[in-house]
Amino acid sequence: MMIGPDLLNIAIYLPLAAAIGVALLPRDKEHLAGPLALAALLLAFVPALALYLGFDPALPGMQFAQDLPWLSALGARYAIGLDGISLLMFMLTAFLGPIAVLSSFEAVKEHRRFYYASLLALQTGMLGVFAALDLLLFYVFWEAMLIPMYFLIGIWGGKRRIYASVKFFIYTMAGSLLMLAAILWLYFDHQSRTGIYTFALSAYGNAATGGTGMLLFLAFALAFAIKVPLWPFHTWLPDAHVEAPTAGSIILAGVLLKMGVYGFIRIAVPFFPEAAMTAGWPIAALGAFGVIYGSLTAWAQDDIKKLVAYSSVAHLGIVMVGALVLEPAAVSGAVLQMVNHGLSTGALFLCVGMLYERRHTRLMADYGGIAKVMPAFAAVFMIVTLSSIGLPGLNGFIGEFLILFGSFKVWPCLALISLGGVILSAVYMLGMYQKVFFGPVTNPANKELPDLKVREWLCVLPLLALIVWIGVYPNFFLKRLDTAVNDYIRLAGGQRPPFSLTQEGK
Amino acid sequence: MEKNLLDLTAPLLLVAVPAIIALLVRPAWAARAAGIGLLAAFLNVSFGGPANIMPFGQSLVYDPLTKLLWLLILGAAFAVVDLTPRADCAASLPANEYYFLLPISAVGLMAMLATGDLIGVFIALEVVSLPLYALAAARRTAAGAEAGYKYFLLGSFGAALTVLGIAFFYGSVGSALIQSAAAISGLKVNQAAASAGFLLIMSGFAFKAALVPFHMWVPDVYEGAPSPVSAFMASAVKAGAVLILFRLFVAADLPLYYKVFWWVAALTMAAGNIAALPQTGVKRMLAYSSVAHAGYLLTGFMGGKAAFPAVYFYLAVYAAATIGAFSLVAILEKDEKGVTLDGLRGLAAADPAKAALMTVFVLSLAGIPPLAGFFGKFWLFAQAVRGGSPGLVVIAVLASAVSLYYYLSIITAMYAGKADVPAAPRSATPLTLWLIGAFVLLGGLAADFFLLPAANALPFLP
Amino acid sequence: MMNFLPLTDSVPLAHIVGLGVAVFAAGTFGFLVRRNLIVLLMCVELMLNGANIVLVAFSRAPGAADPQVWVIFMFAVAAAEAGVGLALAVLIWRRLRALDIDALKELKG
Amino acid sequence: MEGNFYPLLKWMILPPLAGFVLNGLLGKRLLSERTGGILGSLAIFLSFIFALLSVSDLLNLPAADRLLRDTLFAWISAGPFTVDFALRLDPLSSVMALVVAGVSFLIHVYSIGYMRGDRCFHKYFSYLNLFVFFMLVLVLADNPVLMFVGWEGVGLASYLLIGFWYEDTEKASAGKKAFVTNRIGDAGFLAGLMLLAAVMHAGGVYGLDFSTLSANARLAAGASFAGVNAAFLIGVLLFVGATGKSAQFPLYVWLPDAMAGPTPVSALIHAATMVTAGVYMLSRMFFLYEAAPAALNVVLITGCFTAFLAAVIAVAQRDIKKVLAYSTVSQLGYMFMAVGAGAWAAGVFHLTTHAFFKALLFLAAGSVIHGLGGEQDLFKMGGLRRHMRTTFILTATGWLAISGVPPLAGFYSKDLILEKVFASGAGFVWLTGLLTAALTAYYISRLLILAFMDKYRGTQHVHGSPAVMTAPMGLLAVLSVAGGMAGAAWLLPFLQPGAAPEHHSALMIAVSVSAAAAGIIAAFLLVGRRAEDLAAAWPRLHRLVYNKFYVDEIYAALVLRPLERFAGWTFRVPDSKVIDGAFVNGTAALFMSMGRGLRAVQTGNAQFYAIVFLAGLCVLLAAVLAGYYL
Repeated sequence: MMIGPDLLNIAIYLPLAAAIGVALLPRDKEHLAGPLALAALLLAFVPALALYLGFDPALPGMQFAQDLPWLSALGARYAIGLDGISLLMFMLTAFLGPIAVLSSFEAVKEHRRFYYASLLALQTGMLGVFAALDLLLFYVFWEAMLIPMYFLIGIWGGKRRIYASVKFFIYTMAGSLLMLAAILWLYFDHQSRTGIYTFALSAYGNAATGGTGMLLFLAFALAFAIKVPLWPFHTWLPDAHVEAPTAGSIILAGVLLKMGVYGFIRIAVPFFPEAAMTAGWPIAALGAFGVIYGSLTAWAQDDIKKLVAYSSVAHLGIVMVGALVLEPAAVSGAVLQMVNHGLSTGALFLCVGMLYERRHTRLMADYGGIAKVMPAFAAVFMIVTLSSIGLPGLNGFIGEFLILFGSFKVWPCLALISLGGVILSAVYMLGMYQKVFFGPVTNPANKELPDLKVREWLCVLPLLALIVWIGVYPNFFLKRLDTAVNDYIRLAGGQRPPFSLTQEGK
Repeated sequence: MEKNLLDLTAPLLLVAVPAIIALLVRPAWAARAAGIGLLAAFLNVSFGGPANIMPFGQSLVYDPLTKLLWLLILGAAFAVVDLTPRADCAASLPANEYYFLLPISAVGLMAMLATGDLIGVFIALEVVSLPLYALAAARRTAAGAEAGYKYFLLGSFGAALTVLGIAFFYGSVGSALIQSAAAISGLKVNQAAASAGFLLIMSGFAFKAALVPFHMWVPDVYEGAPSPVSAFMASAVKAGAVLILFRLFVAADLPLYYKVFWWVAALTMAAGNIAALPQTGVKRMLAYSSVAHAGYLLTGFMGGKAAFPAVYFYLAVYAAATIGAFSLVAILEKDEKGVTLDGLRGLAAADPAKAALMTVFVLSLAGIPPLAGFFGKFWLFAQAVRGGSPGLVVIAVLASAVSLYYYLSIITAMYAGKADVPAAPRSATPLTLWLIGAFVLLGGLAADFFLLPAANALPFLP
Repeated sequence: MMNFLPLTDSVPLAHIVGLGVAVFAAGTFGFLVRRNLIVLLMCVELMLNGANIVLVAFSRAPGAADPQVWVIFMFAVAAAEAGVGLALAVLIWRRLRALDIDALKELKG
Repeated sequence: MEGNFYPLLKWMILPPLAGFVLNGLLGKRLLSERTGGILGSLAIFLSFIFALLSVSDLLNLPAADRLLRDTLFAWISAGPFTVDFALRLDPLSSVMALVVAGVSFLIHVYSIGYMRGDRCFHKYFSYLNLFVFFMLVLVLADNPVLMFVGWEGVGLASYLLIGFWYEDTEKASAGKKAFVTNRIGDAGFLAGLMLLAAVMHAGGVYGLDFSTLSANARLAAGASFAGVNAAFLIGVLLFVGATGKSAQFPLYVWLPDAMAGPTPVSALIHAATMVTAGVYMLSRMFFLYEAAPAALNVVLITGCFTAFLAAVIAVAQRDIKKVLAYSTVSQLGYMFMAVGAGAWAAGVFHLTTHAFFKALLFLAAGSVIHGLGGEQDLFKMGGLRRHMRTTFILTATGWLAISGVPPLAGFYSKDLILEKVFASGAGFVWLTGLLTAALTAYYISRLLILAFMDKYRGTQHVHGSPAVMTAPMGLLAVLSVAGGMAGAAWLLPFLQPGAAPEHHSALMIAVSVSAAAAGIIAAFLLVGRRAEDLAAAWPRLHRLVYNKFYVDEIYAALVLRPLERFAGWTFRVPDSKVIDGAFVNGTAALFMSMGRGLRAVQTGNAQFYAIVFLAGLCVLLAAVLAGYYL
């Protein structure tokens, strides 16, 4: 088969088809739900991989594009395609999906059919978001994906799962609804100017300026900022993460948060370059502030999952700086850092889940000395921790480095604030690591914990491999980004002027 | 002429005659008679040839528009009639009367939507309402009687106001045709009286459509009435009322009305959704939700005449989801008190099919993609933006966000909660519910199927 | 379109309309303050008839006889309404042993 | 001149990497302890061989062209940034590479004996190999970004090895402290690099390799940031990085704690190699400091202050490793003094000799600790010269070397530094340096006396160390003796080919030798038989010095604890109470209470409903009529 839109569609919809299949399994075949889901996602990864390898980094614009009529009464079309940026996000999603499924085999015992069906449906929703080139289609995927996530948290979550799932749903949805209003406004505005009803993303470059443009930009920005989550719209995240089952956390941190930044890059900024030019700094400043804030709050946690959740606020904050600074290296870094954060935080949640499965607690105080009991696990966790704090040689460094260096040229102040996160991340992550893994084994319940099982190795190994791969040879990923990043910057109105370095008075 | 008249009356007769039969036959057959009649009428309208006939001038019009509206009413009525025997309360309903009154009410709705004459509309409205008063009390329980009487009192109150409005409108305009409302803005004298009179007329339908501040009866009546009747009131009757209201509104097309309706829409959405928040009874919650949905619909009015496809489509998906939800309540309830959120606990484990369907309906009502409710809402709000009321859309989306809370509380109860008492044995889920579920699930993705015919019917709007 | 308003009759139109509105208002007032269900029913009838008076008043213009036909319909409607209303009242009496509107407050909130 | 492509360079860094992977992955299961140790040592030996080969090829080049390069692949390229994974061998990096690989090899061999029987023997060697890998990357990197990989990588290895015995919470904490403190410095390093890159980009220079940077250093001198000269700022920021890694004031506090690691680690990482990375980095970037003399002053003063402060603290420590640790801090201060005085080559010279004698001293200390079954308190030693003859002789060699007794290694390099400082005109710094030299001689003599002289004060049974431990020490001792002379003859001209040969003034030599002599004599007089010498004379001063001037406590009170409390507060109040509580949940509660209000209005009274109906209608009517009449 040609590497084209068909493969793209297969990659997107195979999980959904599998979701239906899994949901309809007879009750006595319930134990097959997990393996089936895993098989489907592994199978769906094949076309995704083919797309990745078949992607031509040199070509501008969208590849594997398809544009079919859909709702002609509205002018909405079924338009999908990938450019370098969405390609990476797409791959990340396709990659994390099977891992999330595999991680649930032992953790999830109840309503397995529904569980895996939700995970699979979620996968289609997320892949669709990254592939959609039509606003309405984008919005449909964007929101539809909330439903399975809501179930994942609400049914298989922890003690406060109901509060967390409802908060997650309403909070993220509330933001998106204003975006909906803005989409409608744009849609009719575009029609009144051109006579054409369309939702094509490409039709809305520089769609509005002035006060209107700013208002619309803010409507979009709010929706995306909540998803990121940008300070101060982040409080749904810790609750959702803490209560979500492991797979939910992996997907939530690994992919869902990226959709916010992706929204900025794909929609908010190119649609309203003028407003983004003005509001870019304040929003990025919130991001940079979030780096410090997220790190401090992470430091204050005694629940491992909550700590990781707050660290996400910090990580995504720095990504926002990179995405909005409109400097090619920083933008590339931001996109890569999204992948990195997906891998490292996904892996962190995975590891926390493994601990939780063994001890049913996430409080650091309940652990200590685990490195002695589970040496292999400790090593894995260490690598993941190091990746998360951006140790050079691992993936996290490449992204942070590019963002910091790129944004420093334009916003030195924000870059320096973000740099503070480099210090703090070591403080809270290593602090956590120490409390969990080092010291004597004081709690008798921890004495006999088994080390990693084969299934768990299968979950972490791909993640570790990528963590190292990106750190050592990031160009494999970066080179697919260049064209798309330049397109983005061009649509965003070009690079921002660097700050002046000239000697004063000379 | 003769054939034309038959074309026109056939659907009405196909409903009315079996209804009368249902009154006469053994109770066990009544449901079947009524259902067959409604289905036959539905098929007749669907597959009967293209029509554009007005045998009585404006008094009765059968055109593509009428056909669309009738399909909506007939579909809703059929679904309710078909699902009623599955309801927990079915046994306590007097079958003959029930299956007579409900189709007759539907006939009234059909007539109401087919006439271009205000008097005709009013009389048809009474044909709709009088059976409903009785239906609300059909179980002859205290709550039913209270619901019936409240509905009756306030309905009559509204009817009187409508007549007064018609009188003033006629007095100032000199005609009782709906389309003559277009003349209001051109009147040299008595324009104020005409527009006030017309507003009185509209208030009568606003009452039926449950717009704030005419909505207060809704929660009480929906709660007290048998659940299938509530389903009918919330779907077919509301659809009829909203459609007439839309017709009146766009016929007058007065800027002043736009302003007034702007506020009514905003208040309705806000009040309906906010009042639903603390509810624990599912029926009452759905009642408030139906109030809120009337507000959403009114938002679409801001787009004027061209908003018809959006309003129509929304009504269709709203009616489907509402019938679905109320029917599930009707099936699941165990006594007259109805289903509470606690009562839904553990449903997902006990009866996953019903829980899944309820989820689909509720999420559609909440307007979450990819369910039809989202597309309906999307296109409805689009009309308001097109009509220059983006502010109302902002209120609407905020209200939608608020509504999520109580919709989710239903789903949460079904899925996240554990049942306190062992669940009742699982019952089969009726095919009709599955069909409605499929429609709600997929109807939005194929919205063209509804929007395009509705757009084609636009020229027939007076 | 016909012009109704310049009338030559001795009783001005406004008076008749005024009468209708007055009857309507009386009915409304009663509706709002009375307690007995039967009386409320009567008040509604009063309102309807007030509206009918207004309607008929406007039929005095030449060629505008339609309303006179319409009020006949209205009578029928009113009668049917009364029938349903009384039936419901009987039901309420049976169930609650009361015909007071204050008894109908179980459904609320 | 862009340097010659020389693919052999990568073979210097690959063996330790392979050793890390093999020992790390297979170690415990497949390899015996002996094989693991040999494997680890062999990897380093290979590196050393390749280093020798490369350096000999380098030497064959004409002095002006001594630069070899090996570009492995394009590492990061995004937008204007292109950073290659490229290695570079020039005189500076060859000296470092030889020292690192050579000393590492010796210490690996020593470790086979020292770590015998440890539960995590393979892990230890794996970490040690990882360290050498990163250290060589640091040394050989052709651009500061790759250098930063090594820079943080050695920090990681250091963290892992300090906390090697992680079951002891204090040791694990020491590792974390080292990492975090280093991170503060690293942030400075990164900030400096960011500014440097920005300056270069602004000048249209996109290459980040050292040759390009060096050729365009004038760009930095001509730019300014926030009103400050960019070259100065970059210099200071990079130096902040160096203070972290090389344990200078104010970031030196981690190094004494780092002694929690196994002693060979202290010798290798926390004395001989890693901690000198800062000196190396500054020498590497010296072209920048040439453009910003003011930054050199900062380096000079800081180095001098640190050298003195640490020497004073070392005087009063009881723990043998702590003495050596502070001594290391102090000696590093010397190296920075050299760089600060503009004589980076002298700094590197001292770095080299220090690597020899400090590694020797640490290994000797390790031998003592090993022999005493883990005892580190000097006051529980004594008289060991009889029990551990070899160790005593070796320690004595180190003692003489560090004290600056001619003609041992320390004398040459330290004397050169003092001379250079004096020549740079910083008289006060020179005087302090001299005083520090005397203090150095004092505290190291005190160590020697307390450990080896007198009678044994401990209770542990004393046993000697195996040959696998003493042999590497012997080699180091030889180097400590001869390294100075050899270095003065070959190293300095190699590092700075064009520079004039050093002239040692007899007066200077006399002054510095007498300082050393004074220190030694004072020690033998004061320490003598009474163990607690100074403590008795000036108890309060002693307590102050013994507690390291309470610097750790001051940091904790001024920075760490307030920050931690602030973090807790941030979570408790602004996050939980304000943002989540008041705004998010508050909004929800607001709507819910509005809903309850509406419930209350829904009284069930139909007449009230009618009133609402009518009132609402009146309002609407009024609105419509107002449209006509107002």
